[in-house]
Amino acid sequence: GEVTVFAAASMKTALDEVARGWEAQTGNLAHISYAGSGALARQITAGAPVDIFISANPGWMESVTKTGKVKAREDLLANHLVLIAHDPEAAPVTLSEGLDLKALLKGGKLAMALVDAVPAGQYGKAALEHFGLWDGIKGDVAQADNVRATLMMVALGAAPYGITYDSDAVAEPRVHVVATFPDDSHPPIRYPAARLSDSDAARSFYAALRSPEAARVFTAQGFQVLK
Amino acid sequence: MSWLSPPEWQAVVLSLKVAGLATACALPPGIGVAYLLARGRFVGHGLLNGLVHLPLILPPVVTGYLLLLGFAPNGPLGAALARIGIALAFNWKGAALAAGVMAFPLMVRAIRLAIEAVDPRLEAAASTLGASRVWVFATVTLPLIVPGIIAGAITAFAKAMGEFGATITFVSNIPGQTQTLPLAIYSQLQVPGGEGSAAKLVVISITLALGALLVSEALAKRIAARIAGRDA
Amino acid sequence: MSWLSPPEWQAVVLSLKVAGLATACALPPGIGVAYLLARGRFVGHGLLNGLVHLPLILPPVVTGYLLLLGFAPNGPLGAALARIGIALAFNWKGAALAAGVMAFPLMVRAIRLAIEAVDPRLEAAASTLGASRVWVFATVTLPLIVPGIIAGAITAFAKAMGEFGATITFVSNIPGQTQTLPLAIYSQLQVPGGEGSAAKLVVISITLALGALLVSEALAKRIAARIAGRDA
Amino acid sequence: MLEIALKHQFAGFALDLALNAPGGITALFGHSGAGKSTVVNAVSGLLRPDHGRIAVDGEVLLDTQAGIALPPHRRRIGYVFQEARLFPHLDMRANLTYGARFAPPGPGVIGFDRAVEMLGLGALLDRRPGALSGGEAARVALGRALLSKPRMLLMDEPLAALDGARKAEILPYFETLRDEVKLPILYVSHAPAEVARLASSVALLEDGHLRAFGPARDVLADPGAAGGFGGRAAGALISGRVAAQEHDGLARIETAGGAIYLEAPGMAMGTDLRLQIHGADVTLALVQPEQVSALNILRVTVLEVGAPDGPSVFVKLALGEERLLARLTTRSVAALGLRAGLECHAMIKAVSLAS
Amino acid sequence: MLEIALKHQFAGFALDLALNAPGGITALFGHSGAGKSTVVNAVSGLLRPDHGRIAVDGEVLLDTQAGIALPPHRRRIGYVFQEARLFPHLDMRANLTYGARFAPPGPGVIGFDRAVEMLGLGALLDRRPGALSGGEAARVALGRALLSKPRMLLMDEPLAALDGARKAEILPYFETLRDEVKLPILYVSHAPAEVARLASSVALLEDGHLRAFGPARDVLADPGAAGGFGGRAAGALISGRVAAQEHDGLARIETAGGAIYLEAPGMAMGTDLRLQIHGADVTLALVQPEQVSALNILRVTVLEVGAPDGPSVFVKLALGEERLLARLTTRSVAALGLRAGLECHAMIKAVSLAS
Ligand SMILES: Nc1ncnc2c1ncn2[C@@H]1O[C@H](COP(=O)(O)OP(=O)(O)OP(=O)(O)O)[C@@H](O)[C@H]1O
Ligand SMILES: Nc1ncnc2c1ncn2[C@@H]1O[C@H](COP(=O)(O)OP(=O)(O)OP(=O)(O)O)[C@@H](O)[C@H]1O
Ligand code: MOO
Ligand SMILES: [Mg+2]
Ligand SMILES: [Mg+2]
Repeated sequence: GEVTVFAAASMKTALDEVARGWEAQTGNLAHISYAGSGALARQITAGAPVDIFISANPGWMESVTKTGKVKAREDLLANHLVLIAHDPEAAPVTLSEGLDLKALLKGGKLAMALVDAVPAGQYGKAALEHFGLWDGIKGDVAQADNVRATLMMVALGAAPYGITYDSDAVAEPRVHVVATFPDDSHPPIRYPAARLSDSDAARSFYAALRSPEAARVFTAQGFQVLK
Repeated sequence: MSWLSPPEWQAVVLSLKVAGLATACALPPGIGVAYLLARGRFVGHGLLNGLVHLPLILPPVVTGYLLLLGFAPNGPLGAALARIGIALAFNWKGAALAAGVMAFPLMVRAIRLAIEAVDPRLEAAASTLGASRVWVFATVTLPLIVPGIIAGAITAFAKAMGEFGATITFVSNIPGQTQTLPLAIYSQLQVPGGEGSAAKLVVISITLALGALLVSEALAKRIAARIAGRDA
Repeated sequence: MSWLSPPEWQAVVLSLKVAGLATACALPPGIGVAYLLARGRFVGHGLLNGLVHLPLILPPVVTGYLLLLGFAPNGPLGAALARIGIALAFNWKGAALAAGVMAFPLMVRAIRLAIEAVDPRLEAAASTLGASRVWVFATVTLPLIVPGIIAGAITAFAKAMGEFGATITFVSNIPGQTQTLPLAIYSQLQVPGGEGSAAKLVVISITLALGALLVSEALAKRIAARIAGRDA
Repeated sequence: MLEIALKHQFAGFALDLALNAPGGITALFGHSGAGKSTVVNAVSGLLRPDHGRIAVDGEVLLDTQAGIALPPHRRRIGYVFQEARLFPHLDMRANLTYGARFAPPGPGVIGFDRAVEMLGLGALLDRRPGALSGGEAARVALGRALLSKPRMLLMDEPLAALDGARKAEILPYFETLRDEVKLPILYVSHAPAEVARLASSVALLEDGHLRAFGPARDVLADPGAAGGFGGRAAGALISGRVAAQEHDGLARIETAGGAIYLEAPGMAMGTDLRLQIHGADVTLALVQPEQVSALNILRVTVLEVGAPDGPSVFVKLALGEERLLARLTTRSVAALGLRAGLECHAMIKAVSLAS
Repeated sequence: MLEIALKHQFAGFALDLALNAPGGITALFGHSGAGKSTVVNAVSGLLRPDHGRIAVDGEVLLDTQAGIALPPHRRRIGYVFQEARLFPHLDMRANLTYGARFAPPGPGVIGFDRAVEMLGLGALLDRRPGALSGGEAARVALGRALLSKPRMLLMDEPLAALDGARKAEILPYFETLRDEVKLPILYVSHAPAEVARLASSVALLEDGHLRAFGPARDVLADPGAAGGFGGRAAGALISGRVAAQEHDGLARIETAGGAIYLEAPGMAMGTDLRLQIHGADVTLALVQPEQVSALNILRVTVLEVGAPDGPSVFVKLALGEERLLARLTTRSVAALGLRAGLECHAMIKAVSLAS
């Protein structure tokens, strides 16, 4: 059998590996379309023939759920939000109300994902607000259209610091984590998964996402597997 | 080609198919619309002109979104087309539609400029020789604008090869079905450390489009020289 | 305008500024490159042609990425420009650069077609009247291609108004500095239920670009009629 | 039958004329800017005049009052433009045959091979317009119009770019079109000699208006209108028939006023022809001239001495039933005492009739 | 001094000629396709010939062997093209003054106002090329070249689109250019009358080669070359000087062979001029003609009877120091018994000299 999977772009590395394992084990085929969660959710709403949807954003999962096509759904993964730096010498940063982020940037920009639209940006903004740092820094935030672009800006040194998920930072050797935002500083970061068809392959893939093998892969990529 | 992984190879073939179909299908209406815009005097001229340019003006995502609204299986046009057995959403034909729509204004612009450059006195001469408007177009205007048509088609082809936003929004990014080269490049860029393989795809993309460009260029030059044959 | 929120209003003004600057700056090199491509016989002709078309062929994200590599504050060109006091990264001038680069091939195509349509016999006549190559260009070729230049400029302007991928990748999305209309629209579309406010921006975007289109169209037609003044 | 009534206004120029041409070749003659091309464009349908009516052989092509305006391609009117307007993307063969596909089946006014031969296009058939000389292009344009099987021809200075020899080759063919094919032709020309030779009717345009119109014989022999053609060109037309081709290459033409000798190579006995005798080529003598080289010495009677026009005048002569014009200086008129009713001798050189 | 040596090959056409023109107006005469425009293009610099050398007044414009090839805009050669080639984006005033800005300061061959007046362009100055008649466009093109202050002019059938009256108006100005401004002119024409009137030297081209070249007087009076011009056009050139403008509008011209009368309105006493006397306009008589309208009756001696060319021959006559050509039928030659050495009388009508 075959499955069509729509998944948030930031899951590509991990999910590709999980899917390869599943294909090897079952002899099935997985077609995975990676794009922004919003684009995928709209396509599903418009009738895309999809078996599995993994969103980086509970909000978009809600809009898909409203279509009534969702057969099963649960939160699959969680993630941490981290502050990353380009300069390998950059010292660890202690997040607190008194942090002078602006001085840290030395005139550069703080890279984030779109703070009103893309989940990573929304979480990041919430976290900075939590520490009362947002208002002081918002003019110096460069917002990219997704987390990967944020990561790239820091990796290239176009921005000295950036806020991404832990899973992104893990994979990019040109950046390193200088601080991890505490979980209570922002709404919980959740990757909900949904099954939209009842085919055997869809059931099988959906189950494989929760398998120990998958958990190993996700963990290795910096995600936290939710039990 | 051993240095291309099967999915990469798939993306290359798919891109050529998509851009080729998009260009081929856009050409006849492109010529027609260009002619209307260049020579037509009618109410709604400005409207048509605006409509044609829309995909240029709008962010590609919006165009893709509008296509999705219209042509998705449960969109109004999509449902109608489904009834006659044509499915566009989430397959390569849909990708071609997106690429074609995005490339259309470029094609029309080029052809229209070529038509406007045709000396109307030649068309007048043809009409006195008995050619009706349609014949004048087919036997005089059309041959004279072949270089413009080639230019328009190749610009459209290049654009179609590079189209990203509307495509991913409309037909998603399904390997082997809708994952064209730009989408594959995008996907690679989503993977930390994927720049290397993205770069490979970029090189392929450039090579293909430039190859097409140079071939068409040479062709157009040859035809133009044949047409002009003008002395100093 | 009370029905536009201040940030929306900002995005409108910024878009016009960005597209205007992009078009204005691209025009002189656009004319130059178009002339070289239309009339020049030199080695590297094909290369130049390919280079000009690159932004059309590549996914916009890649173009943005390459711009970022080159023009970021620590990129080679960015550093050089910074030394003479020009900063492009993360400000509206950078957005204009991105939009200009993306629109450049469209502009060059249009102008090149116009140049190729100029009757070389008129240029020859001018040269016998004492005009050097530069003067021939300035006094004969250039005036004759004004409609083509307008067409190229407006196509470029429209494209610049709609440019998204390269812009957000190169200068990111900073409200009031780099958040042009397409970026604002994209942001709205990423939020569940944001379609409504996106639609408003889409309408504004269309209105502005079509307005420019129609004005330029009328202008070009007028000039072309003055130039042609041809009888039947 | 060609009926033309036109009113049209350009900025700074107004055309207003009406004429009924009886068929044959109607010459439009007039200064640069007089409106000749404008008339021709209106007949072809390329120009929609403000007001007017145009009919060919009774078929109405245009009637602005009745709201009729046939499009150019339905008029079947061959048009040889002032500039060649060849199709640059077609070789000469394709240019020549362009109109044939739209024409009704059946033989046209001329076949392809004959046209190629007549216009000397054999070596050019595979060329493109860019590689032609000016005269070559003009000849192809002429052939293209003829091969579209028109029921009428418009020619806007078709021979202006041609050399004398080529003109001399083509002119007889126009006469064939006029006399045998009976193709009506509206012929714009600046060359009085062409007009004189070809035209059945002549319309003399001046600033958008008809200054004179009528049978060529009358208009050309009208001392009043003659000035419009330039002094040298005016002269009477007389009809004749080839009575003999003599051994030394001269033809004897019988006219109503007696025999006239001239060079007419290749003209068969019995052929009807028209001679224009330029006023400037006629010398008058009161006594029969002896031992002169002029072969044609005709007895004529002075009918009228025209009004002086500079130092010269036209003198109208009767040659039997025919009329002749002689252009003389006022000095000679006075010296010879020329006046109406006087009999005298007109000397005309055979070679001056040859061109 | 204009030196031209050219070799150039087109597919199916080879040009190969060399000539040294002494200044004045050099006419290029020849059939359509003979290579006239090709020569002119090479002189202008628009065509780079395969091999050749071109020099004007000693300045080398082209020398393919030495690797010299001045670009067209540095040659300062005014070019009146076979088609008008007006700039469509400029009105007529701007077209006319286009070349002035590139020209060296100082007065040119003609001033703006004078050119406008001469060419009758007053009413057209604010028009655009699309709104001109064919002849109007040709006149503007001529003015444009003159106003670029050229040191030499190339004219490719500049008068072909003009009517007789306009031609007659412009021709004297070319004579002024030739005689007073001493502007060298290379003049392509199909009209023998123009060539005869204007040319100092005549080059007769045939199929890319020179068939005849030399002073106009010699080439035009050469019965051998005359056929190249069409029979009617050939004729001798004789020089004279206006000796009197008489009361009845005729001018008396003193020539080496005696007085000749003709219409020469507006020519001042003492003006030198050149007359072409067409062979076809000369009638010979063995006895002094009496009571004839021909005003000019000159005593001549037969020098040579040419070879018959069809039914007619050229007869070369001595008129004092000057030479005349008469074109007669062989029949008349026989009837009059013309032979070298015979004295006779040449009758030439004043009006036939007028055009
Ligand atoms: N660019 C070209 N390529 C090939 N052949 C050419 C080209 N230009 C001219 N020819 C040929 O060269 C010959 C001479 O042409 P040219 O234009 O010099 O003739 P011309 O004497 O000016 O004739 P016309 O009086 O008809 O203008 C012609 O046979 C013409 O077909
Ligand atoms: N499209 C136009 N707009 C304005 N005026 C025009 C237009 N076409 C022609 N004219 C004017 O109308 C007049 C008649 O032009 P037309 O072309 O009929 O002259 P023509 O008799 O053919 O002259 P030629 O012998 O020089 O070709 C001219 O004064 C010309 O300037
Ligand atoms: O995976 Mo996202 O939607 O780019 O944060
Ligand atoms: Mg005309
Ligand atoms: Mg020529």
